[in-house]
Amino acid sequence: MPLIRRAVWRRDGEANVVDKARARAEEALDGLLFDGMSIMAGGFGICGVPEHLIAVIRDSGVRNLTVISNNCGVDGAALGLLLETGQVAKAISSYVGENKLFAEQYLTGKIEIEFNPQGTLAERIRAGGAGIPAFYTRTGVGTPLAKGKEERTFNGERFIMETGLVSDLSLVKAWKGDHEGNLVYRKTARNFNPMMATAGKATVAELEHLVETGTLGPDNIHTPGIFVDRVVESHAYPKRIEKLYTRPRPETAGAA
Amino acid sequence: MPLIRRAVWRRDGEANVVDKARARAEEALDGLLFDGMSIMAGGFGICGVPEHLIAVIRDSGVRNLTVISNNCGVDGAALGLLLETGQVAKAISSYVGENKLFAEQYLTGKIEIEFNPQGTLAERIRAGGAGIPAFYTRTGVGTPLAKGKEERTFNGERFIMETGLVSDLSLVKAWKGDHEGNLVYRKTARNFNPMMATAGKATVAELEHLVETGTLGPDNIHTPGIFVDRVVESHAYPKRIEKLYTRPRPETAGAA
Amino acid sequence: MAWTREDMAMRAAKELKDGFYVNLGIGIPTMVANYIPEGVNLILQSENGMLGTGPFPYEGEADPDVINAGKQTVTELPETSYCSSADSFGMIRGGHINMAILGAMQVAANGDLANWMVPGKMVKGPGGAMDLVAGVRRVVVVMEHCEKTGASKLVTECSLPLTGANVVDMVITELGVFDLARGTHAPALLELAPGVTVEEITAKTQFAFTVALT
Amino acid sequence: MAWTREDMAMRAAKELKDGFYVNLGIGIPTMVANYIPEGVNLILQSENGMLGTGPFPYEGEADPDVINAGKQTVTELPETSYCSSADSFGMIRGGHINMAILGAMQVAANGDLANWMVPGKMVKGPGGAMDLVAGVRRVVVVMEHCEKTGASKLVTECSLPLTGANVVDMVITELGVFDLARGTHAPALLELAPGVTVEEITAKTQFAFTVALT
Repeated sequence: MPLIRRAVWRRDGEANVVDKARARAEEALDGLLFDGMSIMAGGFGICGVPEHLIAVIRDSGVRNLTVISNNCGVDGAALGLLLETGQVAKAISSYVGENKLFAEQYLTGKIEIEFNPQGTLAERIRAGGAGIPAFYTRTGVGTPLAKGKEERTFNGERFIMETGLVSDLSLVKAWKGDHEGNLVYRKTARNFNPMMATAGKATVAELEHLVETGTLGPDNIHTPGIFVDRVVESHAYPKRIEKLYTRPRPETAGAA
Repeated sequence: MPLIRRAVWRRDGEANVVDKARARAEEALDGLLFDGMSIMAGGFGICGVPEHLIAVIRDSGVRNLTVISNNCGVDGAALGLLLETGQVAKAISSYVGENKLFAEQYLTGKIEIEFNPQGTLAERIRAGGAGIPAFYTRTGVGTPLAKGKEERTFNGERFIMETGLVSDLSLVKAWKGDHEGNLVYRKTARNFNPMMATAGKATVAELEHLVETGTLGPDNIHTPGIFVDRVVESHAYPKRIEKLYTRPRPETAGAA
Repeated sequence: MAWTREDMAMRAAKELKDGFYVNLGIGIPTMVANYIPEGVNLILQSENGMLGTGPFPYEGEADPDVINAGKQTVTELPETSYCSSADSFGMIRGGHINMAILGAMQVAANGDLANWMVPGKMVKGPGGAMDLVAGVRRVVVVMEHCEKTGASKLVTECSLPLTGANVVDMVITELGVFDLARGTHAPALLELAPGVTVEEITAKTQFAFTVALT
Repeated sequence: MAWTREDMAMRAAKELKDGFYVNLGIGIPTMVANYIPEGVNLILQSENGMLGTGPFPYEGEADPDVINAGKQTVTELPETSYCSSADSFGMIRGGHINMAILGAMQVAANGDLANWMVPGKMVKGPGGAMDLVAGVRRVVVVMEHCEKTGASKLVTECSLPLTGANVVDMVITELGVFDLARGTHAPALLELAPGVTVEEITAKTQFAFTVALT
């Protein structure tokens, strides 16, 4: 990937901006896809998923993928798209409850699943991005997911060792991003995206809004640009809701 | 400590606010200090240091302290205050270069120092707060700081094991905080404060500004209130600078 | 005569204490939020990265970016903050959450809990449940006493794959309340639902227990 | 005739490549920022939690909350972001920083580096140096060739406590430039400062090296 960045010191703050932004999702993934690769994709259910980038992967036809994602989306959306086309060989996930196709492919042996506890998965990805090859956790001790993992006692308590995870490519979904790749997520759409951004050999971010560099607020940036190679603004965001729950508005609209 | 929080679900967003705020630094530390305790204090040099809380500790006369802090401040400021009074028995730090008294007490055996690489110290504190008893890092491999630490190979590379750190009390310095204990740090005054907030059995935050709950912006909170037991607004903040470097303003005030 | 689902939620709510940070699982545990006692002020955590989870939105006001761990649309409160999944599970694993209330398929006398898979049948994955039972300071299970087949879910030893070993502090079913104390002592029956007898609950409970009705 | 400090900084700056994220140590390394070649766009990291470090402030405009890892007051740029020390060292340890340029007390033929203490004399602590040499992809040392006593700082084996083992890629002194390649091959002399001879640099260098002047 060409890495194009800014001059920052000599020019008294007046930097010559060069740009990580790409005009189309296809461009943002150009040259980054290959058979047998590992791909991390942010999202929790269908919230905070880089859906346009995933569609590009589907259309590319790249195969034999290992996908690392908390869920594999739902039938027909998010990573569910890549299940339909049979592009996924293995998934590292914590939960596949809302995806019949996933469960079916698993039970029939068409796809391998490595189940991780959700917090362990999140921490493994953070560790991978932060150069930590392994860490210990109490999560999963005494369960089938501890099988084959080293167990060790610290201060009289049992822990198991988990390893860091990295990917060939991380796809993240941000609310706003600038031309340097600084990212801000929105509400619970943050979820796995920040850690995945740090753990990709290449990281591409799909943005709802591409903004001018310098407008995000330096104290408010969730993912610094150093972790992001390319960004692309994706239009058409009629966001879907997986489980709409509401309550009736009170008759008397009082203090609420 | 009394933990007083808000009702959040039943009342349609109109919560009955109860308050982690204390009027004075002495109140904020009331009942939390004892001889032989461990104290984490945020800050890098004299930037982002909970100085008023440290002054309360000095005045309390509590002794035989283990302090965990990147630096031990400078002579006469920050944790330097506790060195002058001989209250510190041991320090876990990465750097004591700007503190003559510290170096002197160390060389004469009056104080024990456990040196940690700065990044290892930061990660040990994060691990402590996140329930991770130990992790592996390549930092320090082959150096004297690896002595006595387990070495292990992952993917052909050498790593050493480091353990998580917690404290009896963590003191952090924030720019803004609300009555629930949500905190926001300002610029490089953030440094070690966020991790230390998570690693204290009790955590007290010194604020430049106490603000109304609900005004910090839920996407911008650096330390969620769950980690903070008490907050106190400290007035009188003529911040000091350790090393003032400037450059002359250009004659022609052009594009800059 | 046994407790309804609402009664069970109400009973679980009595376990909540002022100042708690609490994680509620899906199903009956979610309903516990409707019965928080007066004077108990607490904050709900959703492990997908929301601290300070509010009620369901009014009709027409749902925000697709504001969901709880059950993927239900919820709302923000003044004290709400969002964080990454890594930071959220740092709260959980690090012992910062006071209580988790969750469902189960089986609970054993020694505090073992199974709720994430039925081999060969149901594969959903553990989600955040393994982290919650391992990291939260007090774990309360709310569940039906028996399976549809009639088999007791309060078992001598879990036959299903474990979610956590020695993790359950208390079990609340439609028939009563047991103190499991994470297996540090034998199960103790603390309460009976109205009209339920010790004989009836004994017949429907696989594990042995002491009776310590209060 | 040997290089001045400015010359050394200028020579080190030639190692910088377009798109790099770079950490600069205290002293001559800091001066490297003044000599970034035209067309090389990069971002400076300060390990205390600032990505996108700008120049010193104008007189009267220093912000006590904006300092670099040397505790000097600096300024913000449009692309600047701040983070915690844990996140900052995640960047470093995780291999996200392309180059570190730093000073040293001793550098050995095998790429070992010592710069954090002199037993019994100088105790400053490692600061971030151990993390930087262990985690950054390419490590360039800029230092005086000899101590004031005349002893070479380019040694067969470090006598001082190590900061890192097999970590140095290149050494630049006032006399010349060596490729150390982290000890994967013998040191190679790549360049000589004007007027410096191979004989002179050999006399002042403890370790053996090949001559590969370009």
